[in-house]
Amino acid sequence: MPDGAQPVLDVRGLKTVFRTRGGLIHAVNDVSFSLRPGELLGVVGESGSGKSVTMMSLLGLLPSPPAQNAGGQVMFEGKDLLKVSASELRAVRGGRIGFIFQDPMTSLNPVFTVGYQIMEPLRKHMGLDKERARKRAAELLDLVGIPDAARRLKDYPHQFSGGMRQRVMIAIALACDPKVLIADEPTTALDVTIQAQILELVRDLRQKLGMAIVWITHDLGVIAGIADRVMVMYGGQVVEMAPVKELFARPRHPYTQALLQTIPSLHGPRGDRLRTIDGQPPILRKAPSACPFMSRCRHAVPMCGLENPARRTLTPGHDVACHRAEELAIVREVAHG
Amino acid sequence: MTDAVTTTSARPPRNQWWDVWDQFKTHKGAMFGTVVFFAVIALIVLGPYIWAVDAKYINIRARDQGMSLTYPLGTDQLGRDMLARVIAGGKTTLAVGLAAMALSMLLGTLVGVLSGFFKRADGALMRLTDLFLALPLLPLLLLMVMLFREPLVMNFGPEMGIFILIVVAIAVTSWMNTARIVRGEVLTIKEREFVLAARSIGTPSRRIITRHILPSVMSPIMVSATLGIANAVITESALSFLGLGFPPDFPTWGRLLQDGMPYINLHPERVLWPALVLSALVLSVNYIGDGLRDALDPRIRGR
Amino acid sequence: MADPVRKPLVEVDGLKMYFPITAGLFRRKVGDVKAVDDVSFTIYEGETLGLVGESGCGKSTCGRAVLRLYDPTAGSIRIDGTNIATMSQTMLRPMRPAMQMVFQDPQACLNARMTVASIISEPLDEHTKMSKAEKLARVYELMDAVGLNRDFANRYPHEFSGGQRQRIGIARALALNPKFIVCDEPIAALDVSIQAQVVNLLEDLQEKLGLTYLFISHDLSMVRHICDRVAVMYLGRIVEIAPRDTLYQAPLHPYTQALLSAVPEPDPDTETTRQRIILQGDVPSPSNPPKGCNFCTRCPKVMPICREIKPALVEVGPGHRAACHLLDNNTAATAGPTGGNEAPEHIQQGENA
Amino acid sequence: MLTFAIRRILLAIPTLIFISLVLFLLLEAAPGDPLADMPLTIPPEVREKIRLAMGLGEPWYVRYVLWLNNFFVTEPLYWVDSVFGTDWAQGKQRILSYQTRSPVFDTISERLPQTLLVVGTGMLVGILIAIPIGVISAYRQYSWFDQLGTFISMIGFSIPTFVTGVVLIVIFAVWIPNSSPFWLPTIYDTTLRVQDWDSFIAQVRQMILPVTVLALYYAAQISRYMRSSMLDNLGQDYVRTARAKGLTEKVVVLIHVLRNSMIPVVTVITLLIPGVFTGAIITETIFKVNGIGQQLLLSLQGNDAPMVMTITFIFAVLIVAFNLIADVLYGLLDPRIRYD
Amino acid sequence: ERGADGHVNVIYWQAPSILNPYLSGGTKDVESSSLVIEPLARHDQTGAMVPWLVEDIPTLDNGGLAEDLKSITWKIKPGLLWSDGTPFTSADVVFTYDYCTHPEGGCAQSAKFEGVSAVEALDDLTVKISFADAKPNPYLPFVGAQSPIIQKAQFADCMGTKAPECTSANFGPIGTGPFKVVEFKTNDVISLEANPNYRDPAKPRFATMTFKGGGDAEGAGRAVLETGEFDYAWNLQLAPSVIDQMAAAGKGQAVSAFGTLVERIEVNLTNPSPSLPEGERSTTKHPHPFLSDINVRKALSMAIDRELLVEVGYGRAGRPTCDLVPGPEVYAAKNTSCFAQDIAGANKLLDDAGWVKGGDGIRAKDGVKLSMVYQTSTNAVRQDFQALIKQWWSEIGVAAELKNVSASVFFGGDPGSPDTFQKFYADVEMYANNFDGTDPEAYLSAYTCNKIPRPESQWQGENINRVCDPAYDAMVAELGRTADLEKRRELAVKMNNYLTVDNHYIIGLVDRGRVSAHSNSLGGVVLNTWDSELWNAADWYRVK
Ligand SMILES: Nc1ncnc2c1ncn2[C@@H]1O[C@H](COP(=O)(O)OP(=O)(O)OP(=O)(O)O)[C@@H](O)[C@H]1O
Ligand SMILES: Nc1ncnc2c1ncn2[C@@H]1O[C@H](COP(=O)(O)OP(=O)(O)OP(=O)(O)O)[C@@H](O)[C@H]1O
Ligand SMILES: [Mg+2]
Ligand SMILES: [Mg+2]
Ligand code: NI
Repeated sequence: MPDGAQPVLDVRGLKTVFRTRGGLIHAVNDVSFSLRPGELLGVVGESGSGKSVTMMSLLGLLPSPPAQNAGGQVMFEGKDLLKVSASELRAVRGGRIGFIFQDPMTSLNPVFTVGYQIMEPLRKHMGLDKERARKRAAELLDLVGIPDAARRLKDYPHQFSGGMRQRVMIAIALACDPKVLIADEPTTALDVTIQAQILELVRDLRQKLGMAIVWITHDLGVIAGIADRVMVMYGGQVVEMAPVKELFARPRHPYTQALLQTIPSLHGPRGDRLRTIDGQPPILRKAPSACPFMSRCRHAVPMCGLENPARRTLTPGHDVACHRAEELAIVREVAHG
Repeated sequence: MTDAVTTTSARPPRNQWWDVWDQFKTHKGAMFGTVVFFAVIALIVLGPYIWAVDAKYINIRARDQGMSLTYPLGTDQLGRDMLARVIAGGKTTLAVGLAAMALSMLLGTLVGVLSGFFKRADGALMRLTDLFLALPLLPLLLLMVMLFREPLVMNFGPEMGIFILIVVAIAVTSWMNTARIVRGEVLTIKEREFVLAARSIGTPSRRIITRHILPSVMSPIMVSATLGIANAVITESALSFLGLGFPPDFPTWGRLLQDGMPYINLHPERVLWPALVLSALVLSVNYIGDGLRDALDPRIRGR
Repeated sequence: MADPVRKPLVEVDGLKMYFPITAGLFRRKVGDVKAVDDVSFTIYEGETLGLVGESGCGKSTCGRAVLRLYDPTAGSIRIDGTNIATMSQTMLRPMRPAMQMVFQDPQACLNARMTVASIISEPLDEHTKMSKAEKLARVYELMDAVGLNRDFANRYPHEFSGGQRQRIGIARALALNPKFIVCDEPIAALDVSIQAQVVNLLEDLQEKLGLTYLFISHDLSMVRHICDRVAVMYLGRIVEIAPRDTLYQAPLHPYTQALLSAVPEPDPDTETTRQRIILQGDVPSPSNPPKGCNFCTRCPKVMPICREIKPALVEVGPGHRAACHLLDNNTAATAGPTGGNEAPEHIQQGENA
Repeated sequence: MLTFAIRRILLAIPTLIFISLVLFLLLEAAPGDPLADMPLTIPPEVREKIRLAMGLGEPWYVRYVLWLNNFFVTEPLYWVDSVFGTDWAQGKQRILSYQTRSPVFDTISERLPQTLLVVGTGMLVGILIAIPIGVISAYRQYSWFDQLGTFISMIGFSIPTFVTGVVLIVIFAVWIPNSSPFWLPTIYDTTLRVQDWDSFIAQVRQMILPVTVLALYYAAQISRYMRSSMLDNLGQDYVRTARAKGLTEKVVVLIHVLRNSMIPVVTVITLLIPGVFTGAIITETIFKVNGIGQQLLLSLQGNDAPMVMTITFIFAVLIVAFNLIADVLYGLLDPRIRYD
Repeated sequence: ERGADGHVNVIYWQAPSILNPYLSGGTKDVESSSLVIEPLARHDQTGAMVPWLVEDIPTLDNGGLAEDLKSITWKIKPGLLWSDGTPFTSADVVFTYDYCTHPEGGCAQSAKFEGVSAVEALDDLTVKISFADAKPNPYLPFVGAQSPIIQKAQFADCMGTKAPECTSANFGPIGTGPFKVVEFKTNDVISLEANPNYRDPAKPRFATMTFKGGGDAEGAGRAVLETGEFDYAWNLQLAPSVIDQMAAAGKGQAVSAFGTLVERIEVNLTNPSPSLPEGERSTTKHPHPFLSDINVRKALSMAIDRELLVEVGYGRAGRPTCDLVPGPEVYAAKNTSCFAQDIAGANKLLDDAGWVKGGDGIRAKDGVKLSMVYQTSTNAVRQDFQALIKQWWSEIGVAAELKNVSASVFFGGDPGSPDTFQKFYADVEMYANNFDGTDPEAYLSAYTCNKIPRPESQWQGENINRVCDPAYDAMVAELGRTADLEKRRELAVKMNNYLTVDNHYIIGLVDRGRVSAHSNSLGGVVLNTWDSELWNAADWYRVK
């Protein structure tokens, strides 16, 4: 982890809202993070916490309407991606920043061959001619571990299994040697054995290509395996951000803590009952004025209802947004003991 | 640890149609359509009381009049009051449109659901549909009219008898598309997990159909139904044209259009008004269909 | 640990579920999708049997066939001693209340056009003659039991979170006081934080009502948590079945081993150091399984014999059975030269069973 | 795919034979007499003789079998003869129309060109209008363009062609003086041969009105299908993927989404095509295009059973055939679908 | 000079389907073929006979007609050529006779040759027609557009059952007329060009003609009168106001002429009640419950305002009539007694006859209600008439249920259909009929007992009203024996009056003329209702 290097991607105070018939939905509230070169940032959080929306709004991929940017800046290569022109943004999409989507079954266009879909960004961003693009596409497929790559370029997505389709998605995202790769739950829809294959592949590729990666997932196990740093999101906000070991060892936010306890372990002692996080995720109808986790938090105090806790740095590299972060650290330590 | 959504007391389940209406109200097009539709209905139902002129009364001395106070929409070539004829024609047209559409939907849905749901019936029913699709309409209608006109007229009187005949004739020749659409839809819905769930409960097929399948195919049916009304109305006018329709002195909008065509240059209003109300009817029904489709789907309703 | 005193509730023997593939001019049957191919297991009253395996290996089909949502190709299914494998649907109807199902996708398994109350009362409509008020009372009771606010009775499924929807599904399954519930990946579509709620609920209900579960999942850690015994399926066959702890501590089949090693652990320390077995390639098509062991195309320890002969499920420990030639070899190594000859016989038995 | 097609064709044969029987019985049972057109001055005895000369004396099943034989054996022989100059038909009796006393196939082949030209162009123009309208309406859902499109297509759907046709005639041929270059002919000249630029222009001019009427009618329908299909596809995940690749909106919509949206629309259009062959009865009559549709109407009115039977049966064959083609096309367009 | 005036466009809204009138009796076919093939003699616009391919009209005076009325001899003009250049001879005339009377040919015009025992060629230019019995009206064969001469050479192989198979001959007959067929598209269009061998070297003035068919009367009228695309449009059955409005465009004019076509109401003298067993409905077994009463029939007639009907329906193309035979001049009865509408009188008549109005305004006597079914074919003007008449009848306490039947069914003789005009399963029905040429004998002879349509005759027969009176049959027989024109006239008028004003079996409404239209630039049009409208197309010219 090359500490202190200039971040490739720097997001500051990103806000995204959805204008719906039922009113505004504040899906992303003041999210900030930065991505250092070659780093893998894991993003976890429960469903609907705004992980996908955050990442998609970086590149303006949300349907608009209803989505709308409500503030913040996304610095990439010295430019604010929220302000650049449409054509500049398109040059970044797929060219400098690759994107892998969650569902490999539907994210590929069913009526075009896999080859065509891989070649598209190549021809667009790298200006390759058809032949060269095809060669490169075959290399890419080979790179992501699909055997007999040159022949399979002519196949359609439905002729691939889920795992292979996800590899194709990865190949598309990698096509133009992006500086940043954003992977939105790339393995959630896959079997564990296939997931293991993909994770192995990404580890490999990272070593080979050295790009910075944002990896969204639900699965703390995956995060533990591949992330350098972890960002925990809740209710459209970043509630905790820490290096991976630090986070698993010393989670500071009650949500992170609860999350770590809900998952049964494969090897550890088998508890009698699983810990749960009761209650509902917040409905993001209004701009947050209280801690979004308050209603489900076992440690909530009146203060939590009055003020949305700001993100602060607890120890270097470890940020939390909780009024009682310090106390809770101790509580947990005690509980562990 | 309370639920984020808490309410005070348990309300008993309320009628689902209220929810439908609540959603329906929010659809601007549908509300517009409803207003127009009811305006047309009001014209037809209340019209005769407000404008108490006999649509069949011939005042030959006052023929071919333009629009005036005595004859708001003018008169036709025999001096019949056009407004009264439009009102009277609407009654038949609307009745034929609605009844034929309903019957056609019934047939189409029945065949579609049966062939989609029961694999064994599928082949035969789809061949039947092909057969009807490939049958030429005109001879079929001629035949139906020849075979059934007299008995129907004897049993139900000339107007009711022909009404039944026309409604049945239109329905019998127009259910096939609905059947195909419904079948396709049923085939996919049949594979959905909630149908499997119903099976695991032990719900017999017939109740699976009525409880789960039918409500789910409502929206394609709704769409065909709205198109069906327009289709029925237009077919009725074509039938009148071929002399198979209602007695000639019995106005329908289709017939008014037909009758007005030769005078289009001389008295364009004779075509204009029936065309206007006809379009208004079809258009409003279409918008209502749009609204209903949204309103009937709780998923959209929630948005 | 199968307690011999406990009464078996569900006995599945030699279950086969083939889906015909037709082709050609006259739609002749040209083959089968062998979704479930000769599966046998027993579930004892009050216990939870886990069924794990990769996507497409036939878990759901197996679960559905056990409930007779499919007509099995062969084999017997005994529930409480009655063989339902060949019973007609009308005869089966009175048995339905005893066996229910909870589905994988809580969104898809609830009719989006029905209110929660009507969804939960559907089984009551079908099998009881309760009055409207009684039904409503029972619905409220069930909603309480699964932890749903009574106010939600006349809402629609889409207005709920995934976990709540799954509760609705569970309430529906419980409506008729079943003995046996097939849970077909009840938590796969749920958020981690909600999975725990549902699993806890299932456990609580089991405790309270003495339910028996067939718990289908591919989340091995959750299976470990909830199940008493675990069966591992691969390509339509059970490759290993054992009491939970035995399986997790000493998996014998290479597939089980690979599966367990592929599960990421939420612990960065072990994760970075762990040795994984990464399987190569994809699961073969169930319509055209390999000639020998189904796993031979991906098995890291594949031997020539694996490509020729299907291994049979053999007892390797108390309540622990696995189907692998390696184990034959182990036994062969200990049992002497005759062991090698026994293997083919095993297979024949397995095939005929 | 091939076996699928062959299977469907084999299945279609009994269906078609059955259809032909039903058609024949229908026509047989339908009221009406081929001699109705003749003046009342012709006495009954003469009429009876004429009827016998038409072959109406035979029982229906004999005539049915005769028709089947003629349709499936004799007529193809004649066709082969005319193409290869052979003489296999050996002057066998062909299917003769009651009205014209000439082989119905001659009439049909004489009329097919203008029907195909006019109705086909109408449909083509309709499609060409409908697709962009559908695409834009969907892409800008609920915009004024979309609302207007919906409105106009509903009008197009609800006003019968006999009204639109005459309105167009009144505007373009009556109100506009025929010295004006905007004046358009209302009577289709089927004898016009396109030889040079002038006759080409004349042909185009005389096609404008009927084609417009038909195009409006088809466009109204197809644009609706197009719109809903586009809407379905615009919400799909792969659209987002395409955008994430940095493709321009034009490429995303016109290549990725359109290609997918066209799949159901193409099949809808395929199913509309048999209608092109039978023509558009009302439009053909209004503009005197005198194609197959007008012939069918005339024959129906004149109770010309052999003509009606043959045309409707060909129509039935076309429907069955195009259903098959639609399915095959679906398979070709959508690589996910493989019939076997 | 031939061909100097270029091209002419004619539109018939009923498209010709064949150019051989012997295989089709349809007006459209007869008239279109009259441009190409011609009869020996024609009627002119006054109904007078004019020699066409012959020197003169054979009469008793010039000896062409035998004294015993048993033969007639036609002398063909010398030097006539077919359009293919071969000479026209008496052999062609004889052939035409053989062609039409072939027993298996199904000739549509065989009635024209009824009673003919032989047709012989005395020499190349002389044809003698012999009749079995004395024929007071021998001018039927080969006179008028219905029986033109066809070329022997062309049709020699088309006799009998082969007739329909000769498509090229049927579609392109070789003739002596002013035009010859270039291309015939059945039910669509005929392209014609001037006949190079036409007998008058200066004619026809048009080099080419397009004869377009199809559409409707409205469109045809519009094409001539409003858009100016066509020069001549046939039979504009349109409301007068519509025609006037079209004519106002100033591109052409409507012309009209009268013939023998009478729109009438036929009264059913037998009971059509559906409650009767099939086979007895509308047969003489059961007389009509109330229409057998002459007072009712008379009242029905009196209630009608014929002038108004004319005004509404036909304008210049119609005039009121009470008669069955409105022309030609010599035979016309010219009754006018019914012209004035007399509702009060009709009411009184019915009152006196004991028909009393019930609570619903409908008269009844002895439980028999004056409530009837009034049918006609589908046609806009007829439907208007129905509506009007229904209202007038309601004013005299007679209820009418209107019914319209598609013309193809109504006029089709299908014995299986309940809706034909012959079966007459209605109380009154309305249609128009006329007779060929100028002699009404055959027309008036229809109302004899043996011509009543009945199940045994497959419902064939022309006595639609089911009139059966020996006295009338006797008059028919007498007419068949009478050759003297004055006596024939008297008898015909008597018979006409018997059917109409005396007994009101037939309620004449409108003497329907023909309205056709031609453009202002088309000269020489003489509308002729006694023959083909296009009879003098050779004389047409372009107004410069
Ligand atoms: N098109 C939309 N219209 C309205 N609200 C939306 C839309 N898309 C997303 N949202 C809202 O934005 C919030 C964040 O959604 P997002 O998809 O980012 O969640 P996520 O963290 O990616 O969840 P998951 O793990 O399920 O993918 C949710 O509350 C969701 O309801
Ligand atoms: N109705 C059917 N017709 C034909 N094949 C079927 C049918 N249902 C399932 N299959 C096939 O049977 C095999 C097993 O399917 P099944 O759904 O049981 O797998 P699963 O283990 O439940 O997978 P998942 O984890 O994805 O739910 C699959 O290959 C599937 O394609
Ligand atoms: Mg997401
Ligand atoms: Mg499954
Ligand atoms: Ni537990």
